[in-house]
Amino acid sequence: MGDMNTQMADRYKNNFLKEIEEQAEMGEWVKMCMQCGLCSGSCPTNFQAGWDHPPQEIFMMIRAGKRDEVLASNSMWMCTSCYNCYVRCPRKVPVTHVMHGIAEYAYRIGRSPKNQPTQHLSKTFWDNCTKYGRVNEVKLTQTLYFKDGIGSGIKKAMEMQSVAMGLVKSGRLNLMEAVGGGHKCKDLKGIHAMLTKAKELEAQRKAAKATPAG
Amino acid sequence: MARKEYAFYPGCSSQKGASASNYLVSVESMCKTLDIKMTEIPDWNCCGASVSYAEAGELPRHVMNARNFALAETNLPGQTIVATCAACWLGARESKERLEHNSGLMADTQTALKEAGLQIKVIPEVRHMVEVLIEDLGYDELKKPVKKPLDGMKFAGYVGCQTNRPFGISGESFENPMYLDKLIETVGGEAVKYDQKVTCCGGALAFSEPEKAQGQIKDIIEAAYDGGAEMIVTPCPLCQANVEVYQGQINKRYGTKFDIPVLYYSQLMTLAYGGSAKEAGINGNVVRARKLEEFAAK
Amino acid sequence: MTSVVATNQTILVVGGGISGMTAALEAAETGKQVVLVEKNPYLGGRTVQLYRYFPKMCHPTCGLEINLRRLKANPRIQVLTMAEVTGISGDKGAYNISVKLKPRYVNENCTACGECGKAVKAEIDDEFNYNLGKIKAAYLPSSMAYPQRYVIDSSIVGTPDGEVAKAVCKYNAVELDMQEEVVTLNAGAIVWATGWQPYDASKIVYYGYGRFPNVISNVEFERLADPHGPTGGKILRPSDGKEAKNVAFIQCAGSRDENHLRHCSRFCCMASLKQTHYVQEAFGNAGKSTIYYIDIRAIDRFEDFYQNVKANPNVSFVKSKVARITEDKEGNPVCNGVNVEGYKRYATAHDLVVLALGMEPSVKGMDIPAEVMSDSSGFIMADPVNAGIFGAGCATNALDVNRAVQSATAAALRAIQVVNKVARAEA
Amino acid sequence: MAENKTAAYICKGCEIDKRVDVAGLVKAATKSGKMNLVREHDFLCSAEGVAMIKNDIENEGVTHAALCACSRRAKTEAFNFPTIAMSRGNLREGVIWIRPDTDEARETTQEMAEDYVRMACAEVKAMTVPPGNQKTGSVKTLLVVGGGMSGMTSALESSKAGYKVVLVEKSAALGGWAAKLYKRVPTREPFKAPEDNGVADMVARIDADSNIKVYLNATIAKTDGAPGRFKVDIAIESGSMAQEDVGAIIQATGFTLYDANKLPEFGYGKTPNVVDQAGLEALAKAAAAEGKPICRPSDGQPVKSVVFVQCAGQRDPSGTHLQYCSGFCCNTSIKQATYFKDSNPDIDTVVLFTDLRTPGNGEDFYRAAQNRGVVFSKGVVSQVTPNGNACTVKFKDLILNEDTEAQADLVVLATGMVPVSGVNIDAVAAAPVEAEAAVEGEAPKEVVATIAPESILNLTYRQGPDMPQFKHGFTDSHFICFPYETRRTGIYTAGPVRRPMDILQAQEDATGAAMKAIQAMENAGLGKAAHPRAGDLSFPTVRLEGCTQCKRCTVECPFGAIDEDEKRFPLFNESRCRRCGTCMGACPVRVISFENYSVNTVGAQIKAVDVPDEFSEKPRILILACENDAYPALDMAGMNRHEYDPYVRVIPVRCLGSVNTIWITDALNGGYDGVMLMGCKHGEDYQCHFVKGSELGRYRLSKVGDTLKGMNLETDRVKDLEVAITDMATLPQKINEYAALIKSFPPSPFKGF
Repeated sequence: MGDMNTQMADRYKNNFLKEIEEQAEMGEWVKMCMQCGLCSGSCPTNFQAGWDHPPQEIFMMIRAGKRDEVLASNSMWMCTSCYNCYVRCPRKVPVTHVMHGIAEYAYRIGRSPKNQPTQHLSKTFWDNCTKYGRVNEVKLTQTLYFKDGIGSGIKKAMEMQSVAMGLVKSGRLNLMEAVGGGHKCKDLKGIHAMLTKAKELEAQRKAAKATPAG
Repeated sequence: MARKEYAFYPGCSSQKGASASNYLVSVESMCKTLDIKMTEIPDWNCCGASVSYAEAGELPRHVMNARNFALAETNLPGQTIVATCAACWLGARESKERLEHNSGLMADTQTALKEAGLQIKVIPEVRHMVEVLIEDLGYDELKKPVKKPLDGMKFAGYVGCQTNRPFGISGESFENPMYLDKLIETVGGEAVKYDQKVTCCGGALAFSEPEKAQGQIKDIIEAAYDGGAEMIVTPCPLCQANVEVYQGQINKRYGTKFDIPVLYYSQLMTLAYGGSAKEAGINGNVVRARKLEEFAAK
Repeated sequence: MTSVVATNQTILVVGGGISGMTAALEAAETGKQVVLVEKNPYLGGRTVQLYRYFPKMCHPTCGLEINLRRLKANPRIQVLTMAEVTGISGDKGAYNISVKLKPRYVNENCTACGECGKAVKAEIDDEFNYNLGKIKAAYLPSSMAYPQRYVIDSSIVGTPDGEVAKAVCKYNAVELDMQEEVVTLNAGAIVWATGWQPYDASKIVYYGYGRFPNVISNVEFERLADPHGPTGGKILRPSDGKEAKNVAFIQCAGSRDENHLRHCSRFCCMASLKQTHYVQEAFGNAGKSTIYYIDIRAIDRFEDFYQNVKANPNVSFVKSKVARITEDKEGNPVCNGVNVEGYKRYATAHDLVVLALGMEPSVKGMDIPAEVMSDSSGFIMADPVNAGIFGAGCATNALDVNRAVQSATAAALRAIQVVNKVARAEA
Repeated sequence: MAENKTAAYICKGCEIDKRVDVAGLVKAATKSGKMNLVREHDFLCSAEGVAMIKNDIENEGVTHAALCACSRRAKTEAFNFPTIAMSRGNLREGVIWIRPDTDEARETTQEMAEDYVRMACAEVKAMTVPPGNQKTGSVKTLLVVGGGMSGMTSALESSKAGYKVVLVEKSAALGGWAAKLYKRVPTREPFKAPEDNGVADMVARIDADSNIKVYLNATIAKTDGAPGRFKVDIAIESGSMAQEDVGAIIQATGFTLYDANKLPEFGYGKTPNVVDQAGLEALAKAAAAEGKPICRPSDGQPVKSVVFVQCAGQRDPSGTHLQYCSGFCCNTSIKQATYFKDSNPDIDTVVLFTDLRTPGNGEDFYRAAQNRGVVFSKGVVSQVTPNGNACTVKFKDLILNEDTEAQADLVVLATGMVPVSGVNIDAVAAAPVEAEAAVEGEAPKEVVATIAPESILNLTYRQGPDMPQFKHGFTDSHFICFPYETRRTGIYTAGPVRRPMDILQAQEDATGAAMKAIQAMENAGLGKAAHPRAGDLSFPTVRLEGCTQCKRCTVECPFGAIDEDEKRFPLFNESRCRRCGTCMGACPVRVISFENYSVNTVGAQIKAVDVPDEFSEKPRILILACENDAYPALDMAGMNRHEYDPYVRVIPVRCLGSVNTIWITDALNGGYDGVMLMGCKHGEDYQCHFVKGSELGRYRLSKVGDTLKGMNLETDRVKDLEVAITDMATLPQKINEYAALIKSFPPSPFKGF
């Protein structure tokens, strides 16, 4: 059977739903959606371009077994973590967390869209904050703006110059952080060891849950 | 009234020289007046914030918060953790809730904490500064030290998301929380009515996809102006920064003429309690709150 | 003092809406003694505040007229209005009940001539019309009110207005010194038929009920369409009195929502479909209705009714739970959300938005002074614990009128089973 | 019998005395009304006024009283004198409240008031107090036809109230559809898991109940009689025949599933792996009995995937299949999906629906199924094709907006219910209006009825052997406020034969039906009418010597109360009668009347009106108003002071169906200038509480045109107006418009004759 046929055969089967339930944080809630669309309508990004699929449609796609489309979707990455959908959902689906969970899973298995800016921010932020235990705002900004190379970085930095200057003038952006003057935790060694262990345990847990292929 | 003591979790943005450093300044002034003792959790670390979800995964994120719990519990036994930052508070509360309801996750967390020589016995309570103010002191108590009421000043109380959802300040509705308006009124200001009180400022999207977030910020500021506000007040550092610092860019993008100061509730309280501009950290505002500067000087 | 004749073979019916009236009448027409207790000054309950019934589009007051005639003709029913049950003791077959009667300040001499209403100046909220208008503080709640007797609102007792009412009454019907009283009575069985209330719309904050004048509830819309209502049957929106020709109906406002009501309220889809007829009736092809829904629950032969509405080109259906209502510069409510059939975003302005509020049992939060089992929504469950107390109508479930009447008829038999047993024992 | 003594009481309260000259009213009652006693009172409904009347009854021997005060709908508690004949002259709502208080209006208002006094006097003199018939049957045993959940519930609940029951079931065991279920949908919180079907328990309770006599393998061969005295022949499969006397009947004959063979596009019949809901229950029961998972019929392999197709052959606006929604099937599919998920969570279960309908607490069951992993999708299925041992279900996913398909080992079609309601008598009988259409004196044509073989009740009624059906074959009552009101007094239907419903609703329905049946038996024994004129002791009597055997009354009676005797005369069955008067209205020779409502009581009122001569420019318009809707609407017009024309005279009638055309012709012959009839809506959404009354009345009215032409009168002089009870504001306008039209005609040429 060809790939297309396999996919068709998997339509409306539990396979992908199960995969999401096992692998994505809060994925077990996907099945509870009743397609009212309140989440989609409540999303602050609803009226801006950029969604492939609204949350409730993502849930339906999961139930319909549309694995490739869901994992590659841009939609989960639009979340601003405002929790509007979460508090309103008539079925009490924690939509925010489910969207994060699906995004994380797609990213983890390398199926998420490439060059997704929020995804990049997520990585940058985490790397930044775990390196010294606390966020280094200047470095975070630098890394963000230069992610696409020097040229666009300068352009963005120029665009953001007024913003940055405002913060510097008001004493809220300490350029010294860029040269190592930032805040740090003392027990960096402990933090790093702790996180390494956590990553390891998490990987074990997810692997144990995964249904054997076939 | 007995002195109240809390384990303070200031968060990354409130540190000296960071984007919400003026928030910290004003909180310290405010607490001094209200006789609240905030002891910083020794060697606290970042909460991870919501946006790290993709890279961090589940356990590492909770472990980061768990480390703070363990440190608080060990060094400041019996004290409630109080966060001033909405994201820190949310991250910590979420981790607390998950760990308490998921024994597997908790066990793994303990294993990881062990690597840093820590462990958790009981996760301390985690509260937002605002909860301390309105629940442990109450509006009447907060009103007592007011020396200079902010008479005639109109503020848009901008609650935003993360102090409001998914947990929220207890007793408040998600859709129309009133505590911020009440705080404004407590210090003599007028809380204007406008319909973007709990609209999202764009959160982390303001960094990653500024054009999307700025549309939302524009709506918020516009509504505040339409409601007759002279200034915006917020309990959240990210809301503060997003709504304040992009006004220039928004003006450029949309042809607006925004120039509205965005303050923290703690700044208003400090000023009303008779504090100086410096003590209130209003020198740290990018959009200058001239009216308040003059008020403080009087 | 009000006197009530009742024995252990008497059936007490609590609630004088359509369910309570039905239970009372069915039992009385089977030869049983009945005491009917109603908290309003009139019988008929919520149904008489409806303009029309689905699916026949007939008028609830028509059925009320028949029921009132049955009642007037039946000496076995004693009606207590402005009355509430405050105590129940004893057990199945032998209950002792206390009923608190609020003063009406008008006695049975009243001829409903209306002179007091003309003379009194003070106005109060018109509860019968969901406070959409004002009425005089001496009033007949509606033209169909039974007992056909005026009420003096307690707010004018002790005021010059109260004295005016008393002075103009030629029949000594106004009694300003009437006091609250408690009567006690016996009954063998109790039918609890206290009905329902619309879910508190202001709790669904994102719909702006209470903030936006042009967002109203389904029960209020009934009053707007009713010739007996505050607008004389014209569908005018509250903000500016403009004809509301473009009306949105938002389904599941409260229902099927774990943040509000767990259950599906069953009647609201049909009520909105019915209300599209009001719009069509008032404005012809200029009247447009939009129904925002999750699932249209037009069960059994109601499906015919749905199909007819669906075939009307002036009615559109959008599968979506509206996420937020805003208001535009002209004061039009704007529905914002996503049509989930194929993902279409919308931000549509309407003249008026009607929230299809769900049904909450009135017993929820009410203190029934006896042990009665209810489910987590507050509906009375059938349970042996309830002994001789039987729920009826919307006190037991979210029901439409037809099913409520069925339920009440069944409850009447359950009560009769108890009193027949008492009768056999006493014989 | 004691001498009749008549009295008129004229109330002066509520400003009647300010608006009219009471002396004139007294004079009208005395001179024209010829009342033996006439009294006026300042406040007739007061305790003192009532005591005065009571005293007259007790000490003066008053037997007939005309109370001229407010509307007959007002002050009913005060004016309650059950031992005498009483009429009401409506001086308040009907006169002073609908007329302006001006000098110009004074004269016409006075005339109006005097006429109403005369009419009240005339009416009461034509009335007698109904004695009530004690000869009606008094059997208190209930017959329940059908031994399913509904029938068993009716039987048990009636027994619990102390009544004997005969329960007839055509199959060999009680339980019906429910017995075929592996489990039923939950009935109690938390509404999460299917429950035991409950049949065994109920059967045991029936077996143990000495009040309930059960006939199995039995059908009703013949039902004769009336409430309180039915005689029922029960045919038993063995060939024997039993007879039972019963007082009332509950028909709880249930339903069958819509035939899935009519759905070849969904693969039914093409592969055993497509089943209907009953088929799935059978598979589940068999599997449970063997302790095995549910298996695929084609090869006996455990089912790994199943698709439920909702609304299969239902909600079809094209009319090919069922048009309605059966209401229960969404919950049933949810329950059946739960069978699979509870045995093995890995079984793929997909429910395809267009609107998921789980009202009330069904929402919890829906959620519980989702929680088990049942996938619900809004989609329209176009085709199911067998595919080896599997099936391919083609459908449009309405959320994802695409044509797609799913593979399934088993497909379950939710085909819905078809009532087992017996013979459709309306389809086989002559429509009553056809009888009306028959030329006077000529017998209406007999319609050769091709009666379907499977009658359930085999009633010996003139109008057919079974219950009239409403829509789609169900025997629903059509009344929202009065769901049990069938058109056959003392016979009630319950459960899915009445309306599509689930078990829980059917049990509630069966309990309610038992209530009504018990009530019918009790009242039949007392000679009292059933709803809507509950308690009415009057009864139509017929002067057979005048009867022409035209059969109109037998054909038109909406309730099948009138049969024919051996001599082909109408045979009235009192306890079947609902006292609407349709027979009276139908009778061309006017030999049918009630004690308190007759051709005479109305005719006398018509004659009592003072018709001014043609030079006075004061027309007279008769309004015959249905007392259920039009008369209350007129009252409310008065209460709200909506004025209308002073030349109308209103007489309430029980129903338009009771209007005999003689009243119209008498009025016109008497010099009235117009006649307006006010009745409720007829047609599909009829509101007539006597079902056919307003329709029949209108039909008769449509024939009056010829009479008018014969009298050389404008046909528009007789007007039929449809009135709803809410028309209090528009009704006066319509009266005024009509009055203006009448005034545009020359005065009636019949004045003064």
